[in-house]
Amino acid sequence: MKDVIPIQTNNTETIAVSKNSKNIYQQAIDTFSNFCRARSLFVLHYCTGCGAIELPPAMTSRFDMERLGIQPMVTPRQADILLITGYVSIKTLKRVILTYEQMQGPKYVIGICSCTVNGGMYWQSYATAKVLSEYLPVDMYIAGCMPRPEAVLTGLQQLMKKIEKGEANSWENYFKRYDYYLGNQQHLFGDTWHTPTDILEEARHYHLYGAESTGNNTARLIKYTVEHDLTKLDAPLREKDSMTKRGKK
Amino acid sequence: MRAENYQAVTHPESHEFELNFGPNHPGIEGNYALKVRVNGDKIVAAKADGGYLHRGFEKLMEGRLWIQNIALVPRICVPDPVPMEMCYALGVEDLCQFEVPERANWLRVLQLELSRIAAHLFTFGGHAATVGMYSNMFWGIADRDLILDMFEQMTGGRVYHMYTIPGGVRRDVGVEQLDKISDLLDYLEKRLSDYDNLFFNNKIFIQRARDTGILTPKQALSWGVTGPNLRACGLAFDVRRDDAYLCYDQIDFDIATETAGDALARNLVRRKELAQSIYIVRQVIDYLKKDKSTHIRCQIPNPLAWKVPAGETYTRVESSKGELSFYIVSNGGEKPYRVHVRGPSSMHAVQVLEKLVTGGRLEDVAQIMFSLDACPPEVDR
Amino acid sequence: MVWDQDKEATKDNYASQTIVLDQILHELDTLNIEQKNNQRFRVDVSAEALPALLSLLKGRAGYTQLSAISCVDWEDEFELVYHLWSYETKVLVSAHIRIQYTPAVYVSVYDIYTPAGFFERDIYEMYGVYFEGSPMMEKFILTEWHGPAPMLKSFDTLKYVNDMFNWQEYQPDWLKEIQAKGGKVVS
Amino acid sequence: MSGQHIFLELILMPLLAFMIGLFLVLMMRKVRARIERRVGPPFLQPLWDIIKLYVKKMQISHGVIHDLGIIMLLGGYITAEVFLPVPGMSGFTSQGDIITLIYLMMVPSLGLALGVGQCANPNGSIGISRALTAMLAYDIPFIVVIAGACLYYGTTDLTEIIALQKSQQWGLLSMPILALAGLIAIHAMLGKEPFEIYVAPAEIATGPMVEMSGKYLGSLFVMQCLQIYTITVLYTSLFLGGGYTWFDFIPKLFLVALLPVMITVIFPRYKTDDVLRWLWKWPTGLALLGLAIVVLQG
Repeated sequence: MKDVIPIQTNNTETIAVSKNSKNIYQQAIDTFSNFCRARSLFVLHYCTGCGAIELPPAMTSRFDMERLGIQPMVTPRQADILLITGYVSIKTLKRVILTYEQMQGPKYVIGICSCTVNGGMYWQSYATAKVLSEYLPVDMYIAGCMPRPEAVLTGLQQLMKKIEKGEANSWENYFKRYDYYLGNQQHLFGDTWHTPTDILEEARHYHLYGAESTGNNTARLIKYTVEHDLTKLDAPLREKDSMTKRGKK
Repeated sequence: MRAENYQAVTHPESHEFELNFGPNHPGIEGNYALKVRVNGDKIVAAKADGGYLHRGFEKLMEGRLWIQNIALVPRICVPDPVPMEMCYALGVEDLCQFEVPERANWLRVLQLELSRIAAHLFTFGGHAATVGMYSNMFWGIADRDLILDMFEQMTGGRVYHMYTIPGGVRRDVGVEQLDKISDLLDYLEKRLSDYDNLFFNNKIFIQRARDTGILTPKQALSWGVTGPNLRACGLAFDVRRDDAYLCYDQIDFDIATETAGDALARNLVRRKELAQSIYIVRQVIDYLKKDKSTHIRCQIPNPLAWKVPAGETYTRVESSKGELSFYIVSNGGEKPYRVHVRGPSSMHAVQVLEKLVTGGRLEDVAQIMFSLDACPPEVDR
Repeated sequence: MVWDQDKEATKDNYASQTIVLDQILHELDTLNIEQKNNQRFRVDVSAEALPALLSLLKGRAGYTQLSAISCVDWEDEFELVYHLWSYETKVLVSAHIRIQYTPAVYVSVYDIYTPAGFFERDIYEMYGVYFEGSPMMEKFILTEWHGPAPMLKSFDTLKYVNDMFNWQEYQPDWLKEIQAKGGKVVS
Repeated sequence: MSGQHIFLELILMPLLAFMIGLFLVLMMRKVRARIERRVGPPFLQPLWDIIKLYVKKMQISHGVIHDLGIIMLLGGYITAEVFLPVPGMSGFTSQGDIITLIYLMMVPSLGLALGVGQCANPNGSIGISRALTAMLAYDIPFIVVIAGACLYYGTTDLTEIIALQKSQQWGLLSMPILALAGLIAIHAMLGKEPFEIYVAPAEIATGPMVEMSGKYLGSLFVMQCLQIYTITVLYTSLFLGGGYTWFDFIPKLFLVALLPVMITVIFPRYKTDDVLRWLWKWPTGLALLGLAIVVLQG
């Protein structure tokens, strides 16, 4: 057992988004963007647990998600919402994090079922992760074992309201507090945990780099990647990414 | 063109590459992965990768009281939870030597068969979606929802019912409720002809499913295939008949079989089983309406201090996916000493799937998986 | 009717079944048969004689299906239970063997029954019992688990969970209302 | 025609195409939903989807060719729109004939192939190879149909073809076999079941779209609108007499798009080789028969 990294308690207060002075046109564009975002949600088609059995009814003829503008999507690149449907075993949690990092912001995570809140029925189990918000920023929990399709749809509608008001920004926390999330991930998966996505570079590129983005845990990650020459392996990828980013500016 | 410029293109040794099917892939049922090695469109090797849904059920059950496990058990297989409760209850009853009232047995059969109908409707939907026919999926899952409504009215639970407890069932079902179920069955029978027209008699579907993933009877027996998949090879084996539990020996039904052993045959077996289940439920409703007894469970000891006599038992139930069995060992304590769950998909989703997929085409992977009705949570437990 | 005939057939087969099992009993001296009911037999056999028993049962008595292999941890030794089902005679035979705790090694019956591969791998992952000769001994479910075999009685899952995980405070309004009225969690 | 007028048409024609395309997509989704016993998406859903994808805050590109491929794909269709006559506007129709149009309609597939190629996702690569195979399959009947129609009308200019149909009769009545073959070909061009081999979510996880995100996926959505508009307008111009006014033109477009949608929901998809076999057998055979009739009549 690798108990090197101490458990960090979940700091629920989110970092206040600096209300930088935006002129009226930018504000209008923001409002309109949020209006559109709230009306079109692509849900990633990934069943992590048993709650996924209530998604087909919610998507199909009886409850019909599409009338609210919600569509299932196949790959993480295309999706906006990651529905964590029920317990995540540790093996799945790794894939969930990889999936989440591949998604494009603004992205939202909804924890469906009690298992994502506190382990639920499997609180005793050695194989499932207990509190989802320690590893990913979660926008909303829908409790129940399992929540009915009506509950899922109500939850999604509440998320839509949040998005329209521009309050669903917890995805930015993943960049701003990457050290915290990475620490918890390392605690569970061991020191050698690393993902192909370079979160810190993305945070710098999208101006989401904060004081809590780096810390002991990210230092450990960087040390590991340097020691194992992973930077070299990823080099063509990085070059390509930075090239396009340069082009965009 | 000058002659020296005209050279034959040299091909590399191998065009093979690895493709991950899952865990996040629409062609995979549930959270499961399949690594396939592809050469062109042909699959040269396949390796199943499970454990994404592992919760350590068997360990959890050792840590909980006998009565608490009733709530844990149905969660092993999500689309078809009732047989799990049933199998556990049968095992505990066997250990405790309970005499279960007759009416409770018939109520359990009602639950089991309704659950089978729901699970088969779900599987048709999934199978249709893998070949790109979404209408059938949309219709089938909406019709399945009507059965879930019945469950909710009978038991209070939509997906997980915890209705069957060792010693009997939790509640009785009234005549009004039985009438509602019988109306639903009429509706489903009417819908079956729609499904026939749309899906089972669809030329393109038949063209795709025929000769896909063929299992010969000999292979099926030696690979441990059970349930509808075995019956699709022409072998009429059914736990309900062979190792009769509850009151299946008093019920008239046919064992649906097909001979081809391919994806189409497996699908048609499920279609026939659906009709048979409707027939069984009708018999159960007739019995329950005639039967005036209200005795639905036997006396069970104080659940919080319930000690099950020491012993071991192996119980088998026919779930919609195949043979489901529980091996329960008690050392006379308040908690089970050991519970081993043998999910039917533990064969279908691992060895059988790997063998059927290899040598096939990339297009057929999802179809074979859904035609085997593999249920990953049963494999991972 | 069809199912009545089946039942009759089962009774006939039951008679012949005992004969076959008796014959096997004579061939293998370390065998103890206990009949639980018409369709369940418990056979206790020594660990060395099990492969021979299985091939006899499969070859002579038509036990074509290996339903499951269960492992029980009795803290000083492991019990392995092979559940065999015959489609012909509709009888289930459970063959029980005991093997030592350390080193926990046994022979694979993969070449007699293909399904054994899955169950043996499962037991290897969950209990650490190694099966010699099985081609499927790499990990499947616990590929990313580095702790001890989790199903062993000596592994305390609750302690592990308390070491590894936190719990989050859950104080919704409705719970506070109930608590204000004097409600509490009954344990 | 004044230069200013042409400039206005150059802007208006793609814009109109996009707007009509949006509604065509909405209709397809609505009809599909109705047959599946659902309510279906809200009225402006296709537009919200596209805007949402364009305003995503994170946009990941996979390289220059990825960007260029998407531009090629959109550019191909936007250019194609100005060669398609609509009531009141003819754009470059008389300068570039139907041959140019067919050429332009192949550019997007190649652009998509380039763009997806750089994503280096095996699913995308399989998807694009399937898309090009499908193009090979449907282009043969499609080109035979166009050749037959052009032979019959004696011209390759779409405005003249529309005028001829106005004075004589619709192409649907004068060459019904070619019209039928054309209908099957456009069904395959739209990539709907049973010819939906290159999206196939359960097989290759939406193929070419697998690595597309944000504005790249948005561009594919725009492409879908333009594609369905282009194909329906071309078919309408060739066989349904084109548009005399907007009031009879738009219903014709929706009717042409409706037929494939109604058929598609009741079919699963073929395998790749079955698509080739089927398309080269039936629509190609029909188209050749129609061509023979045209030649013999002529």
